[in-house]
Amino acid sequence: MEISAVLFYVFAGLAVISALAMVLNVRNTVAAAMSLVVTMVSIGGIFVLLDAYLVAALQIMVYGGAIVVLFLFVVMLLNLRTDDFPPVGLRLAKLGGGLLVVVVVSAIPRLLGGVFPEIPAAPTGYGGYRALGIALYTDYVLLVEMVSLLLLAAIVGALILAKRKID
Amino acid sequence: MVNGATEESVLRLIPLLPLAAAAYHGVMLGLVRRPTPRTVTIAISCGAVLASFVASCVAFWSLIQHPNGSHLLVDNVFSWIGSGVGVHAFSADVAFLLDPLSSVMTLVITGVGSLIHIYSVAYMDDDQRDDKGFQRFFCYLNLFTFSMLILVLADNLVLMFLGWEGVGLCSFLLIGFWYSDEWNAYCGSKAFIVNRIGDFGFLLGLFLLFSSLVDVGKPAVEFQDIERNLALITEATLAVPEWLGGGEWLLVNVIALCFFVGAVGKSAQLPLYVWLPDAMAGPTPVSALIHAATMVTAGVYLVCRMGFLFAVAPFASMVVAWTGALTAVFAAVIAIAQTDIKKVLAYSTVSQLGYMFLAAGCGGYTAAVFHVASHAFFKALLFLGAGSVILALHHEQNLENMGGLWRRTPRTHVVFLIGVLTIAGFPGLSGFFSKDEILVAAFASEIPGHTWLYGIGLATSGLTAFYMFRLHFLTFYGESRASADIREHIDEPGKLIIYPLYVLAFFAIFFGYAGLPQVWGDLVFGVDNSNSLANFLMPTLAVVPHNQLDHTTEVWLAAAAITAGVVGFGFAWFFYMMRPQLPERIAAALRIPHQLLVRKFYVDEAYDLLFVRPLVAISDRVLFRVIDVAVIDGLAVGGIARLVRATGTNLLRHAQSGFAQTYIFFMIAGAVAIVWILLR
Amino acid sequence: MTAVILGVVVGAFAPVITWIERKQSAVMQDRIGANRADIGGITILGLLHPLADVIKLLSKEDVVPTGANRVLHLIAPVIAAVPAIIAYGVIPFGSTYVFGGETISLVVANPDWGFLYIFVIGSIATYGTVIAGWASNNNWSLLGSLRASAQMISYEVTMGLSVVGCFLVYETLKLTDMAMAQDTTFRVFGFVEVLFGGELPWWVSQFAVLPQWGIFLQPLGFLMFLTCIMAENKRPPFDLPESESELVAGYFTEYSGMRFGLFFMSEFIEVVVIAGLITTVFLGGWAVPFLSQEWIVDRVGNGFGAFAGFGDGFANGFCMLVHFATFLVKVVAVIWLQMALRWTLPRFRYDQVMDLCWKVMLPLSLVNIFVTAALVLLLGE
Amino acid sequence: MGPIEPFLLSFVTFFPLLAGVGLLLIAALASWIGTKGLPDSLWKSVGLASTLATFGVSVRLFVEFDATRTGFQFVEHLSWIPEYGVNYFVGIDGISLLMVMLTTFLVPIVFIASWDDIRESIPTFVFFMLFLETGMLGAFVSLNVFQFYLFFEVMLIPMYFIIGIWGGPRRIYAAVKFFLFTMFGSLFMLVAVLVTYLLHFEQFGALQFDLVSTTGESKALLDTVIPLSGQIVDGEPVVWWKTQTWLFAAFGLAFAIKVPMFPFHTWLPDAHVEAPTAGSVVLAGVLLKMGTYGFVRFAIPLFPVAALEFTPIILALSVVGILYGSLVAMVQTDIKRLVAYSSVAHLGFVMLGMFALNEQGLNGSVLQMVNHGVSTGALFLLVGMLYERRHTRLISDFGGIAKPMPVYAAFFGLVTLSSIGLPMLNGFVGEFLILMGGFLAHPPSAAVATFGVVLAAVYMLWMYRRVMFGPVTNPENRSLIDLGLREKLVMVAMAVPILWLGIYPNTFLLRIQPSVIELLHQVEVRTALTTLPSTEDVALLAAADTAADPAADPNREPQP
Amino acid sequence: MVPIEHVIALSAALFTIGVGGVLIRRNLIVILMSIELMLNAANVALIGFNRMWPGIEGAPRMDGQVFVLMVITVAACEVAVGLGILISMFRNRDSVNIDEVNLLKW
Repeated sequence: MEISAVLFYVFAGLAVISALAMVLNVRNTVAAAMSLVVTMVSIGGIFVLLDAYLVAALQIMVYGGAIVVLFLFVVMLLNLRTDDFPPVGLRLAKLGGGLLVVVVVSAIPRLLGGVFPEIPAAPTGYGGYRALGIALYTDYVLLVEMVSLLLLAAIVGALILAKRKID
Repeated sequence: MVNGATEESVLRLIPLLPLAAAAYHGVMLGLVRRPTPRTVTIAISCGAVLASFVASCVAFWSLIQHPNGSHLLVDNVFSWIGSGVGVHAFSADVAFLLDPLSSVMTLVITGVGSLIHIYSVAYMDDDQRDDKGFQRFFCYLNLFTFSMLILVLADNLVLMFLGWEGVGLCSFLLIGFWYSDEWNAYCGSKAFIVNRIGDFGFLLGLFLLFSSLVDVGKPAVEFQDIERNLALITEATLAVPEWLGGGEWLLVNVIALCFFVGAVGKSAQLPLYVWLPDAMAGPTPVSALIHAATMVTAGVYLVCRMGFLFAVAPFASMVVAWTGALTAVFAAVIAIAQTDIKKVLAYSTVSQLGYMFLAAGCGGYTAAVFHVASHAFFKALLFLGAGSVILALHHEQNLENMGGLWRRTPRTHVVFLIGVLTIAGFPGLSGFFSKDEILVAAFASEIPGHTWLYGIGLATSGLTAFYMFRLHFLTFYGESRASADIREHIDEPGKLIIYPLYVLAFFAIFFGYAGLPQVWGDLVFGVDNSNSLANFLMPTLAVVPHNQLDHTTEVWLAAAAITAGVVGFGFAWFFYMMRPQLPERIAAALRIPHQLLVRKFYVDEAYDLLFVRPLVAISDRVLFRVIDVAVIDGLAVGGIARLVRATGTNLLRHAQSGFAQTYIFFMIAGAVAIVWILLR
Repeated sequence: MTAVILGVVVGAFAPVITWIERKQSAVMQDRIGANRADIGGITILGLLHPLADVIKLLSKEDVVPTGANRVLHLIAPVIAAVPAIIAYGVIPFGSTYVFGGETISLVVANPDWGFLYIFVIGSIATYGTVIAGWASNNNWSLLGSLRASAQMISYEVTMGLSVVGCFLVYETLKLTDMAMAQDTTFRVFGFVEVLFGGELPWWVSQFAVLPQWGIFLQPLGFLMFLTCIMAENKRPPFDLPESESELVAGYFTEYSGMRFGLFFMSEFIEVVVIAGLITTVFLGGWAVPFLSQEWIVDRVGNGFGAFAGFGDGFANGFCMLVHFATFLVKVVAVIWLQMALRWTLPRFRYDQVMDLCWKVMLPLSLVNIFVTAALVLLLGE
Repeated sequence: MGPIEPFLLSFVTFFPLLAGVGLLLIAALASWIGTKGLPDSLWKSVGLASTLATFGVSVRLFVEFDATRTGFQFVEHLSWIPEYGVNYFVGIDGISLLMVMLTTFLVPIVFIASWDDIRESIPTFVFFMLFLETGMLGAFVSLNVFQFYLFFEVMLIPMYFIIGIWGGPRRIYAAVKFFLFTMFGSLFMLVAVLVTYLLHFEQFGALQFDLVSTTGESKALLDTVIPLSGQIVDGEPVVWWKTQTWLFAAFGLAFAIKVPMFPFHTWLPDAHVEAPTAGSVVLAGVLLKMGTYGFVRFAIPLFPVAALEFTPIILALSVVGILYGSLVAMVQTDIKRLVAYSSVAHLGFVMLGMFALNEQGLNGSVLQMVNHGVSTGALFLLVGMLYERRHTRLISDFGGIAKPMPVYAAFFGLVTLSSIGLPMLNGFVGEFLILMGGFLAHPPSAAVATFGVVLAAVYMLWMYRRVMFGPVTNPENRSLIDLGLREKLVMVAMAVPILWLGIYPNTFLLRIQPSVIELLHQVEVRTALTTLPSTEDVALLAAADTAADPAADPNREPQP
Repeated sequence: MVPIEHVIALSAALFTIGVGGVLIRRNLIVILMSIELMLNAANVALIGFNRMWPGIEGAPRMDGQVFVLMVITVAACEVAVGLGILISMFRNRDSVNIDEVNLLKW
C-alpha cells in the first residue's frame, strides 16, 4: 500500500473516530468541539491527499481556525455547564437516528463495491490556487458574488442577532 | 345623433317640454340651495304643460291635415339602443309616432294635465309646505306628464316601456309625496312594486314577441313593423312544459297575455288592482291626473295599441274581457261600502277601467278609447271636485264627517253632480254614450259568454249609479256631520280650483258627442257618421269581427242601461235620502258581508299573508339564515375551513411540534425514503 | 536534515530571545538587566538566565486546578507550542544552491502554497490559548481565552488580507519564490515611464534604485502585517489576553512548571517566526541588498573563485553563507523591532484593539488590495 | 403628451403606480432630510391629481378608439421573458376599453369621496389606492395570460390592506375571507393556464403566453386547439378526463368566485360590509368585473365548446343568483349588506347575458358591467356618506332621512332607480339587452330572470322607503346635515354616466359591438377548430408536426 | 491512491454521524457542529469526485472544489447566524437546550 493510501485511511479513521467522539461526547461540549477540530483537520489532510491544496488550507483555516473557534467562543461566552445535555428524550429522533445508521451502514458495503474507475493522475496545477482562482473568477464569478452577498447578509444578521440592544 | 328638425319635429316638443321643466326643477332642487320662488315654479311647470298642449294641438292639426292620408306622423329623434347586426339586430329608437290613437291620448293628457296643473297651483298652495316641496311636486308632475306622453307617443315597445316605467315611478313619487307619513310612503312603494309585476309581464311579452320575430327573421320592436310582420307568427305555437299540462299554445295568445299582465298591473285590474285604492294617499290632483285620468288608462291604451295582436289572439281577448268585467263588478261592489270619498272614487276608477278592458277584450277598441277619454274628463272632474270638497273641509276625507255641503259649496256641488250624473250614465252625457258603446260591444262580441259579460256590465252600471249617488248624497245632502269647528270654516275654494272644474264639466257633458254612437246619430240627431271619434280612430285600431246589431236592439240595450242607472239611483235615494239610518241597520244585520265589503274582501290582507309574508319569511329564515349563513358560509366555506383546521389540530399539529429535531427527522426520513426508492 | 538543524536552532533560539528581551528592555529603561545568574561567577552578560529559567520550570510541580478538565488542561500548552514550531517549516533561510549535481535548498518544506500553510498554522494556534483558558476552571483564564480567541480570529482576517497585496505583486504564495523575487532591484520612479511614457533622466534611473523588497512595494501591507501578526502573537501592545494588571496572567494563569514554560516558549518562538516571515515577505529574505544571487555567484565564482582556483561549489557555498547571515541579521533586526515596540507602546484597551482591526485595518487592507491590483494591472509587472 | 403617444395605454396603466411610488420616494427623502414626511393633504391631492390625469388620458383613449375596427388597439408588445413566452402585451378592444374607463372614472371619485372619510394612515391609503388602480387597469389591458394572472393576483394585495386596515370591526375576517376565496379560485386558474400553455407548446413547439398573436405568422394561445377529451396516457384514452371541460371549469371557478356567482358569493357581503367606502366602491365597481371580464376575455374564447357545455349550469346559477340575491337582499338589515347582495343579483344578470352568447346578451352584459360599476359604486358612496354621519348602517336606525337630507335622498333615489333598472337610467339598457339576449338563447331562464327585475324593485324600494321615508323616528337623525359641496360633486359626477348610459348608450354600445362580434366569431371558429378533428386526428396532426419539427416533441422539457 | 468509493464511504459515514448528532443531541451547539460535520461530509464527496474527474493537462477542472469553497462560505455564514441566534436565545431563555425551544410551531 502506498503511503498516500495509508495516510488516507489514517486520516479517515481519525475523522470518523473524532466525529463519533464529537457526537457521542455528551459531557463536555468543549471536548466535542475539539473532536470536531480533529475531524476538520483530518478532512483537510484528506483534501491534501486528494490534491486539493487550497481547499485543504481553507478547510483548516475556516473550519479549524474560525468556525470551531467561534463555537468554542460561544461555549465559553455562555459558560455552559457541560453536564446538562443528555441525549434527547425523543424516541422518534433516536429511532430515526438508529434507523439512519442502519441504512447507511448497510449501504456502505455497496458503496465500497468498486464501480468507479481508478482515480486518474491529476494534471499540473490541479487543486492549486491558480487553477481554483481562475475557475472562481471566470466560470463562477456570479456564484462568488452571490456568496459574497450572502456573507454580507450573514455578517449583518449575526450582528443584529447577537447585539443586546439595537441602537 | 339627434336627427334634424322636420315638420314632424313638433312631436318631440310635446314630451320634451315637460321634461325640460322637470329637469329644471330637479337641478334647482338638487344643486341650488335657495328655494325657487313659487311664481317661477308655476310659470315653468304650467307653461311647459300648456305649451305641450299647444304643440299637441298643432300636431293633431297637422295629422288631420296630413296630405298623404297615412294618418300618422313619425318623428325619429335619435337611435337609443342599438345592438347586433343581421338577423339578431335590435334597435330601439327614440321615435315618436302620432296616429289617431296617440293623438287622442296626447290631447287628453296634455289637456286634462294642463287643467290639473292649474288646479294644483291652488291645491298645493293651500298645502302648508315649503317652497321646495311645492317645486318638488311640480317637478314630479312635469316628469309624469313627460313619461305619460312618451308612453303614448312611443313608436316602439321599448320606448313605450320607458314611459310605462316612468309613469310608474312618478306615481310612486307622487303617492309618496308626503313621505313623512309612513302610510303614504308605503302606498307609493306598493304602487310601484305592483306595477313592476305588471312590467314583468310587459317585458316578457316584449321579449317573447321579439324573439319570435327574430325566429322569422324580422326582428323589430316598432309597432308598425310588428303589425306588418305579425302575420308571420300568428300560427306559431309554444310548447308548454309538462308540469303545466303539456300541449301547445298559440304563441300570440301567450304574448298577448303577457302584455295584458302589464296592462293589468298598470290599469289596476284583478288581481293587481290593490295599489290603486291605496294610491289615494297622494295629493288629490295626483289622484285625478294619474290615478284616474291618464296613467291607469295606459293599460287600456296598450291593449288598444296592440289591438292587432289581441285581435288574432282570441283566448287572450277573452281573458281581457272577463278580467275587465269581473274587475268592474268587483270594484263596484267594494265601492259601495267605502267611507273615504277618494277611496270610493278609486274603486269606481278600477271599475271603470274594468269596463274599458271589457270593451277592449270584446274587440270594441273604439269604445274602449272613447271611454278612456270620457272617463278622463268625468273622473278628473269627480276627483278634482272631491279635492275641492276636501279642501273645503280642511282635509277631511271621510264621508261620515260630511253631509249638507251643497249650501256652503254650491258650485262644487253642481260640477260634482254633473260628474256623478255622467258616470252614472245619465242619457246625453258623455258617460252614457261611452258606456253604452261598451255594453253594445260586449253584447255584440262573439267571444264565449258574451251575454254574461253584458250582464255583468249592466249590473255594474247599476251599481255604479248606486254608489256614486250614495257618495253624492252623503257628501252634499243631509245634515252636516262635520265637527263644529270645521263646520264654521267650510268655504268654497278659490277660482283656480273651480275654473278647471268648469272646463272639465263642459267636456264631461259634451265630449260624448264627439263619439256619438251611430244609433243616436241616426235616431235622434239625424247625422251620418256621427261617431267621428270611431271614424277617426278606425285606421289605427284593429277590427274584430262581431255581430251586427240593429238599431232596435241597441235602443233596447240603452234602455236597459238607463234602467239599471235609475234603479241604482233609486236605491241610493231610498237608503241615503229617505231612510238615512237604514244602511247602518242593514250593516248591523249583515255584519259579516258588510265587514267583508268594508275591508275590501280582505284582499290586501290575503296578499300579505299569501305572498308578502311568506316571501320575506322564506328569504330571511330559509334563504338568508339557512342557505346563505348556515349552509354556504357555515357548512361549505366554514366546513372547508373547519376541515383544514381539524386536520391541522388533530393530525398535522403533532408533526408540527416545534421541536426542530422532529422536523429534521422527517426531513431525513424523507431523504432516506427517496434514496431508497432511487436505489431500489 | 534541514528539519533537524532547524529544530535545534529554534529550540535554542527561544531561551535566547527571552534574554534579548530582558536585556533590551533593560537598555531601553536605562538599567542593567539580567545579570545575576552565574555558573561559578561567570554570567556571560546574563545569558545564563534562560538556562536557569528552564531548570526552574522543569523542576516545578505541574498543577492541575480543581474542577479543571484534566486532559484539555494538560494538552493545551502543547497545542499552543506545536504550531509555532512547525511554522518554521516553510520559511526559507536561503536560496537554492547547486553543488555539482546536488541542489540544496535552505528550507524544510517548500510547498506551492507555502503562505497558506502559515495561515493554517496561525489559525490552529488559536486553540492552545482558548483551550488553556477554558480548561483552567478560572474566571480570569476564561476571560483571557475569550479575549484571545476573539482577538486572534479577528486579526487573522486582516492579516490574511494585508499580505494579499504581496501575493499580487509576487504572483506567488510560495515563500522561496517570494524571497527570490525580492532578490533584485527596481527603479523607484520607473512607474512614471510606464504611466506617462518618455524616459527619465539617466541619473534618476541609475541612482533612484531600491531593492525590490516587499517593504518598499507594499509599505502599507508591511505595517499592517506587522501589526496583525503581533496581535496574533498576543504580545504587547496586544497582550490583553494575558494582561497582568487585569487578568493576572490571562489564559495561562493556572499553569505552572514546564507547561507554563511551553506557553512562554511558544510566544518567543512565534516572535522568531514572525521575524522570519516578515523578513521573507517584506525584507527580501536572505537577499543581500543590491547584490543578487547570480551576481554573487558570478563574481565570487568567476572573479575571486577563479582567481583563487575554487569552483562553483565554493561560490555557491559562499553565497549560501552570505545569504544565511543576511537572513539572520534581518531576523534579528525584526526581533529587535518587536522588542522595541513592546517596550515602547502601552497596552491597548480591548475595544481599541477590536476597532483597530475591524474599523481601520480591515478597510485599509481592502484598499491596499484594490490599489495594488490596480497598479499591478497598470504597470503590467 | 407627445412622448407618451405610443405608450398611451401603458401610461394609463402605470401612471397611478408611478405617482404612488414617486410620492413614496419623495416622502422617504423628506423624512430622511428630517421633516415629518409629506403632509397628508399633499398625499391626497397628488393622489387625486394623478388619478384624474389617468382619467384624462383614458378619455383620450376613449375618443381615439376606432369603433369601426375589430381587434385590439393601442397595442404594445415588448419582450419580457421571451424564452417562456412571457411578454408585456397590452391592448384594448371595446370591452376592455369600457372597463378601463370605468376604473379610471371610479378611482378619482373614490378619492374625492373618501377625502375626509379616511383619517388614519393616509399616505398608505393613497398609495394602496394608486397601486390598486394600476393593478386593475393592468388586468384589463393585459393580453398576455401570464401578465393578466400577475395583475389579477396583485390586485388582491392593496385590496386586502384597504379592507384590513381601514375597514369595520370585523375587517380582518373579511379581508382574509376575500383573499382566500379569490386565491382559492385563481390557483385553479393558474393550473389551467399552465395546461393551456403546455398544450400550445405541444402543438406549436413554442412557449407562448400571449392570448392573441401580434403578427399574422406567430401563433398564440387562441390558436391552440384545446382537445375536448381523451388525454392519451399510455395509449389509453382517459375517460373521465375532458381537457377543455376541466380547463374551463378551472377558469370558470376562479372567475365565478370573483364575480361572484351564486354559491361562491358569501365573501362579498362580508367584504363589502367591512370595507371602507372606498374599498366597497372599487370592489363592487371594478374588482367584481374582473371575473366577468375574465369570462369574456379568456374563458369563453379559449374554451368555447366547454363554455357551451357549461351554459346550462351557468345560466341556472345566474338565475338562481338573481332571485336568490334579490330575496336575500330584501331581508338584510344592513344597507351595505343589502347592496352587496344586490350585486350578486346584478352580476347574475351579467352572467346570464354573457352566456346567452349572442350579440344582445353580450352587449348588454358588457354594458351592465359598467352600469353595475357605476350604480352600485354610487350606492356604496351614498351609504358611506350616511355612515360618515351616523356611524351606523342598520336600516332600523334610520327613517325619514329625506326630511333633513333632501338632496341626499334625491341622489339616493336616482341611484336606486338606476339600480332597479328604470328606463332612461343606465341599469335598464344593460338589463334589457341581457334579458333580450337571454330570451333569444334560453327563454325559460330569461323569463325567470325577468322576475328579478320585480324583486329588485322590491328590495331596493323597501330599503329606500324605510331609510328615507316616514317620520324621523330617531332623534339623532333630525339634525343630519345634507350633502356638502364635495359630496354633491361626487354624486353629480356619478349621475353623469348614469344618465348618459341610460339616454344615449349607443356611445358605448358602438364600441362594444365590434368586439362582441369578434368574440362570437372567435367562439365559432374555435368551436369548429376543436370539434372537427377527433382526438386521434389531433394526435396525428401533432405527430405530423413532431415529425416536421423536432422541437414539438411532447416529451421534451419546455426550454427556450 | 485509494479507490474513490472509499472516499464516498467516508463521506457517507461522516454525514451519517452528523445526522445522528443532529437527531440525538440536545445541545444546540453540538447540533450546529453536527451540521458542520454534514457539510464537511459533502465536501469530502465533492473533493473526491472532483479528483475523479480532474480535467486534462493544462486545463484542470476545479468545479468540485469551487463548490466546496462555496459550501465553506455558506457554512461560515450559517455558523455566524446560527450562533447569533443561539446567543440571543440563550439570553432570552437561559438555555441552549433544543428541547426547550418549540416556538417553531407558531
